[in-house]
Amino acid sequence: MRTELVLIAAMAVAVCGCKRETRTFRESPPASMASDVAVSDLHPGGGNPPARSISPYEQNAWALNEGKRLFSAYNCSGCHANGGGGMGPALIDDEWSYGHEADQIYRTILEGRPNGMPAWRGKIPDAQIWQLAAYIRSMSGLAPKDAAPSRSDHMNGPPPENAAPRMIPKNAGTPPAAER
Amino acid sequence: MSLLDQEPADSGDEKVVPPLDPARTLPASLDVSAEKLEAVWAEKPGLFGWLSVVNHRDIGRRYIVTAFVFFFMAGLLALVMRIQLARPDNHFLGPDAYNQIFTMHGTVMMFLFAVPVMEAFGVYVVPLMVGARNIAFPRLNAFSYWMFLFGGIFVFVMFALNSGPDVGWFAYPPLSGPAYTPGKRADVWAQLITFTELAGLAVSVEIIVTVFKLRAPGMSLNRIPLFVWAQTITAFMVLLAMPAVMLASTALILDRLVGTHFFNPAEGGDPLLWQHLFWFFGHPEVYIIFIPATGIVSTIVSTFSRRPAFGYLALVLALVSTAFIGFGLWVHHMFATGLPQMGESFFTAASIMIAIPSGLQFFCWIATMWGGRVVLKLPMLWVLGFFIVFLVGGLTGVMLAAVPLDLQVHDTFFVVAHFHYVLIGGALFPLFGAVYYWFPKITGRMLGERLGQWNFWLFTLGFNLTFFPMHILGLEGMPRRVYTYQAETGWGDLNYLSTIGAGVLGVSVLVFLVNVIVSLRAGVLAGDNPWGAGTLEWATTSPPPNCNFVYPPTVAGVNPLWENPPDQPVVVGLRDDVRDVLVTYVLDAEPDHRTEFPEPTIWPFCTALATSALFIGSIFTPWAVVIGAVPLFVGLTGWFWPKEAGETGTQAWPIQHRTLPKPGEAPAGGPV
Amino acid sequence: MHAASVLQSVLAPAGPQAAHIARLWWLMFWVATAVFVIVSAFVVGAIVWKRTEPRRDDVLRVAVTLGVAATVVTLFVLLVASVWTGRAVASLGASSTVTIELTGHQWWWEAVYDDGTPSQRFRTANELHIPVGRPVVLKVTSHDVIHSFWVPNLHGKRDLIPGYTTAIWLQADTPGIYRGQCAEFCGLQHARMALYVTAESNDAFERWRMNQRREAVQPTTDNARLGRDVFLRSTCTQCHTIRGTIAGGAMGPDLTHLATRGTIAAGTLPNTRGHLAGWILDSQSAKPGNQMPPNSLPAGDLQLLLTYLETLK
Amino acid sequence: MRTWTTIAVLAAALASGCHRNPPQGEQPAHGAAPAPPASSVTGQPDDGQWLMASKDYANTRYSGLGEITTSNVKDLKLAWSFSTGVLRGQEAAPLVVNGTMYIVTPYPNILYALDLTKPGAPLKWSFKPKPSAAAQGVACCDVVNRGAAYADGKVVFNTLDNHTVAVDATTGEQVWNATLGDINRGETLTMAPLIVKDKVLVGNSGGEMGIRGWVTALNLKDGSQVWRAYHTGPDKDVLIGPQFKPFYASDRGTDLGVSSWPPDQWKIGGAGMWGWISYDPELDLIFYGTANPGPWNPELRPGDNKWACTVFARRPDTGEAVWAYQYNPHDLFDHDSINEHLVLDLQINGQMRKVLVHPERNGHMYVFDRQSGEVLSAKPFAFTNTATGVDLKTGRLQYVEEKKPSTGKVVRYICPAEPGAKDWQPSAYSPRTGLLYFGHQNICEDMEGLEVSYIEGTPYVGANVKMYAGPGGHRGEFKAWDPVNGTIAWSIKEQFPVWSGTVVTAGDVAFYGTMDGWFKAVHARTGDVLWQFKVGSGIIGQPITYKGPDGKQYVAVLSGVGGWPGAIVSGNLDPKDPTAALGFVNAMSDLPAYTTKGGTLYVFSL
Repeated sequence: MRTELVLIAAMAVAVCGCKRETRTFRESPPASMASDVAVSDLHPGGGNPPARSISPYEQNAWALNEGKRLFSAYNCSGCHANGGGGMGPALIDDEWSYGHEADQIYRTILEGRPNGMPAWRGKIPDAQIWQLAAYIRSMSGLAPKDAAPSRSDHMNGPPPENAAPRMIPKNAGTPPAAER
Repeated sequence: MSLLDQEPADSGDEKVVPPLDPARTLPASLDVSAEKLEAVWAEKPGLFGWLSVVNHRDIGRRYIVTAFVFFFMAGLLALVMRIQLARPDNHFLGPDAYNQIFTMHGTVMMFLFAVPVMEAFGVYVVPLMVGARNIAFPRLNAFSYWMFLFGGIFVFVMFALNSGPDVGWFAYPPLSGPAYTPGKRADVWAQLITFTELAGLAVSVEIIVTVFKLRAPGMSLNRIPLFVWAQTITAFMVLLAMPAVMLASTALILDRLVGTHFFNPAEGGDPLLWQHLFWFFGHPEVYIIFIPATGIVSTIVSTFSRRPAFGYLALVLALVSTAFIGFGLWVHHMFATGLPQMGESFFTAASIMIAIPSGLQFFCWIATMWGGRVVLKLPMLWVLGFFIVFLVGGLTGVMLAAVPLDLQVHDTFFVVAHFHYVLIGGALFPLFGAVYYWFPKITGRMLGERLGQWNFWLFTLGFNLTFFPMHILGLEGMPRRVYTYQAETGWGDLNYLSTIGAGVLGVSVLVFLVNVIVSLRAGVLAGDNPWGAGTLEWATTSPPPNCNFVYPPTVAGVNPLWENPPDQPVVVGLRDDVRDVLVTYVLDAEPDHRTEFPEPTIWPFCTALATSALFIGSIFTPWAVVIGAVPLFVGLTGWFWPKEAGETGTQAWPIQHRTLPKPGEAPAGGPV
Repeated sequence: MHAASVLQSVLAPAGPQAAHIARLWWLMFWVATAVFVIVSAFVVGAIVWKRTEPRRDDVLRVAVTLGVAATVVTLFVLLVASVWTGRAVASLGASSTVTIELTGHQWWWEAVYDDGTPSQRFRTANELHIPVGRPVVLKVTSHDVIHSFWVPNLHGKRDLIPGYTTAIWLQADTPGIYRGQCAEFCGLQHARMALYVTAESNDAFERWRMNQRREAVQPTTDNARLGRDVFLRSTCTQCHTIRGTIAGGAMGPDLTHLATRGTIAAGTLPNTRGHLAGWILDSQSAKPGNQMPPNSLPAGDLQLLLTYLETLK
Repeated sequence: MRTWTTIAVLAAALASGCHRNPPQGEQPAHGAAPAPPASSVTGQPDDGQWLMASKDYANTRYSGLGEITTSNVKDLKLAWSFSTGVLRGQEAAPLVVNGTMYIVTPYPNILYALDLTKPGAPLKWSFKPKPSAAAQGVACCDVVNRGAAYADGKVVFNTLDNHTVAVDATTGEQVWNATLGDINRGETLTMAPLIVKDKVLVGNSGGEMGIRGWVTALNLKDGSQVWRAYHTGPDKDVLIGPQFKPFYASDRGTDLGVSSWPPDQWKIGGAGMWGWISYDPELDLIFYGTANPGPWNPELRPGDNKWACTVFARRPDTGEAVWAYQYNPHDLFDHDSINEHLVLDLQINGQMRKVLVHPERNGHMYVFDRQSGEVLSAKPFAFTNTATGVDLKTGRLQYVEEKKPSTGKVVRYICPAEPGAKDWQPSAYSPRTGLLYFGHQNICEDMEGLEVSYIEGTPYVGANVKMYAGPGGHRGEFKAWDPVNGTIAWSIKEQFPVWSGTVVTAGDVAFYGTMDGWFKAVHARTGDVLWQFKVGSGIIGQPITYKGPDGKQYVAVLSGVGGWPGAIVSGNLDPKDPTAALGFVNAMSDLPAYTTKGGTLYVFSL
């Protein structure tokens, strides 16, 4: 019995490790996740908020780091700086105009938002948008610390993602108890 | 040329034996009970006892076996790499796997095999060679082994979890830095360094103190066996070199985990700083591996030439100067970074200069062989292999010291060939010799001759087949650390040949493994001194008793078994009811005082566990350093808890020397 | 670009520096061979030559002393040869040079041909052209990790280190195409980071340079025009530049004159329509881990795009 | 005309020298500014009104009203206030024409007309142009608007999404609406247009977005385009023709706007124009400076990058360039040169000269001969360690080598920082005192150049910047400068950058506001703070003064923090990231503790 427990624990560790370190270069994006996106907290008619699934990229160091690379490669940093914002809103705080869930962020990038967020549909491959979404969550400490990227080889900016204070989203659609 | 003068002829001089102190009174009997001694120096039984072992023979044996296990695993990784490279555009491995594998191969070979195995032989052989009952700081020794073991397990487990390091064994930032190696792979590498360096530093301290303070009376500095000299000098090099890389790897971890900027050029850090720190360790590292091997070569050459090594003083000074110069040429790993011409010339000169002491050693060994009658037993065969193979590596080394040539072949397969010729030729060949040489002492049985011959010849063939073509590949432009190459480069055939050679090497190692297993069960019984060697480890039984020597010996020459007179005294006056050892003076090894060595204890194991938890935890959160300090503190407290007053013997016998009543048990003199 | 025309060898020098180094190599090689033969002979002799009487130490002493003296003399000769060669290859005369700023990226080479007039500068990737007989100075640095520039037929290597810019001189005396490769481990695709240097006559070089300075040719056929539109509305523009269009990405190689290059993806694949198509659709199978994402283009769009890219002479 | 002005100046100088406290109600001396500007629009000089953001063509922001004086200003009281309903940075100057006040808000650029004839100035009408919300995504440094201009019964202003709109001043009906640019190319309009003769002059913003800068003249009548002068590219686009005679050799040559850029880079090289245009009716020249070249990282654009950071003298009718001078060849630090050029006649070295005075972002106060474009002097008015001065022979700014930004390397302690020693915040010149009054900032920075892709419609900056207070620790200063001698007359240190404009009156009172919400009146000669009032939000607007229909003198200013330094408040930026708002957040991380968003007009009177 005890051996089994140990084995299970070891396997759990192994799974975590693999998830964190796997590097898949040909991503098949989790398309299904984008089907049911709401950015409002109001769900009239007694409906419950849509169920969320965790983005596979969020636990994966490689994908998160790719997200970080793309964040500057695609000029996201031009508006959002290194997370503190500028022309665009801050991403390292606890305020999310259009939702903090990965699928909501995906939608925000894909379709744009009316107050100045460009629509990147057709300009960024789907898988990369998901990587960006996962990275953006890590900027406010919402991704696991052991997978989140560390500082970049640039000017010392905000605390690196793996040391970023975890900012519980303020206008989250999900009750605090369901927070990850 | 006084350097080459032989050991003074007055090797049997009476003045070597320290005079008795007339002021001390002698007890009635100085005889000790061998049974009592065995019991006092025995380890505890059971699993608990197994974890509590503090004697240098058990720990040394474990060290050697563990290091060889890592060697086999890293060798398997090398085979996998060679399969991938056998053909151009091969799809056996992807770049991700290949990068982890070659990094693991290099890292494990360097940090978990080459350095530890040399130290392991030191741990086993040095106390015996200097006539000590145990290594100095036995608990630290146990701790060192556990750290080494846990570090090795840690890195292989992480490798199995796809978190193996993938940034090369010298892990240059920025590639190994936070921006370009996400995840924990580089942290695993950096922390492994900390593990092994901690283990290595501990062993160095033990060896230095053992050699300086636990030598048999009479073993003045000019009578220390060459292997012991080599180990001592290596230990000093470790003390000076390894802190540099520990510093560097800690800085790397801080960069990655905490967000410091040691190696970030944007914020005033410098990626070249890493290279300087790393190679300030990395180049001496080569000598840390090579110098013990020269000690092995000196020992084996002397034993099998049936005469003392020619040019004792020259050999020792050659080692010392190699060690010194070894710290002055790290920059030749960095010629391609674009240094000022003046600096390049200086380091070229230093790199070329180091060939002089090596050459001197070579000539002394050849002179030893010319001056004696060579008996071509298996250990000596490996040393002959060393001569030829290392010579090639040394000569290509001189080529690499030349900046313009280095600029061409640096970071190519030429360099891969070079350092395998140096490291396998310069360290692994002597090491196999050492295994064949000391296996009888350690196990009491000889290694099989026939399988041994197969092992040697297959190894030599496989080795040259694998690595010689790499010289040509390098000149043809093949960079190292490539997971594949294109067909149009024309590198396919030589790579194929190399892969075949690697297979032969693998078979040879397999033969060795079989030989060891078979011989352990059914090898010829060795007896005390099967080779007729002259150093003290052969003056006791094979394998040695718990206390190493019932009566610690005194010596009258470099090769006491050859040079001691028949009535050479032994040490008496040490207690047989506690773990009493004799401490001697540094220079002339005259008796200083007695001290009591610690009992077996579980605490080093516990402390090592706590330390490992701290190190591994610190990869995931900096808080682990704080939290992990608590169990570590507990472990250290247990370790250093003072003994109760009653346990320490109050009765002290005066230390004396005397001739043993039964000459047969005593070290008997003269070359065999 | 065919395998036969490719050279990548230390021992086939095509310029003065590589020639100096090759001479040093042969000197070293023969000295080393001699030393190896002599020392091996002594080792083997010690074993094979069974003597009745061991040699006396004073004889050995003389022999060893002689050996060490010979070693010192040999090493000194090699040192002098090395330093002399080092000075000879360090730099070339400064007249009539071509200056190229070479930047290493994971995993490709970016080259900017410098010019006193800023608008005469141009950017290309992975393939350099140099005039035969004229010194070329490369100013090298890196965008990300450490790389190393190495074209063995022309010169030894020089590391490209972020935060540092260093200069290395080159010259080719023999026309030809020389292959180089990144020599410092730089991550996943270190193996596929090749570089081609075309050494050609001064006239050919100037013709090439004039053409490279021009912005991309405007498409003349309908298909090419449609292909350009595909390019401009797809993800390509995020990372690639085609001068003369709005595409100004700096993360990938400049494609303004893509069709003049012999290979794509830093020497990974020949620059043919088929390979280009495969590369655009799924670059990750040819070069796993590279930074170009797979692109799912409709078949028709892909053909149009390829047609356009092929016009980029 | 000229003699008359000279005498006036001398008289004013004398008067100011003799009377420290001129008597109340003293009639404004006709200052050094050439002909009262309003005349060309209304035909009637009228100091009681405020027809353009800069008050007059000379950009003096000098009001001849003298009711409020140094002695009674302490009795200034809030007369009324008005909420704009927009909580972004309020940089505009209100206009006062014929008893009506016009204010234009930041995005969404609502134009309000307030009836000054009635108590409390009720809203007469409002005009909502409804600009595209997406335009907010390409406005570099808050969605500000710097004001409107009045002429010919029309109020003309710009919307963020590149429309210039003319609205009937009485009815609030749109007269015409011209589209000048495209937000998808990163262009926006934030400047206050200037109406010269029958032309509306408008320039674009977006030097951080890879735009191609221009100034366009529109017909006041119908909004049709008369000419457009680009600031990069071939001479025909820049409207450089045979008339063009720059003073310095390095500004001469063919198609410098192409050859001084890496290939094709001029197409996305920035050099917009979002600041102040001045006009000299006598010479019939307009003067304005162009903005910074893009991207910020100078290593990505080797060459002089003409005509960024350049002052142009052009013919208002045709746009043809007469002379040009590049302040910052190969600009290193985003030092736009859009700051105002004051058209003054000054006694220089004993000689009366027609000059242009320009406080440049690089920290030097330039004095030009406005006919030839010769730099007469360029003295530092603030701490600078990035340039050692201007070589008056070649006209070139002498950069300090080790402060040059470089890719992938943080260069530390660059002073002044990207916003320069003084940004857009306009100065005021009093002919009575002969001094120039302006708020400016004391900010230094660390800067790192980055590789950057040009992706149309997204930022094209390529730099990480971290700003902080300069030497002394104060981040702002309000300064009086003697342009003739090139010396500081007096200076007031402020905690935050002084991002508001300035107005100076014949009562020798200068008004400015601070980012922590204090509206201050200072003695124009001594720099003593005579009165201050805490308003609802930080002030970055342009104070004006006017004579109400009741004959009283009023002072008006918009409060509402924002703009580049105030973005931390107006954009809810996160101070954990020192590089936010292009690095300004690091210098302003304590601002949220002092002020909150706002958008209110405050009007004061005795």
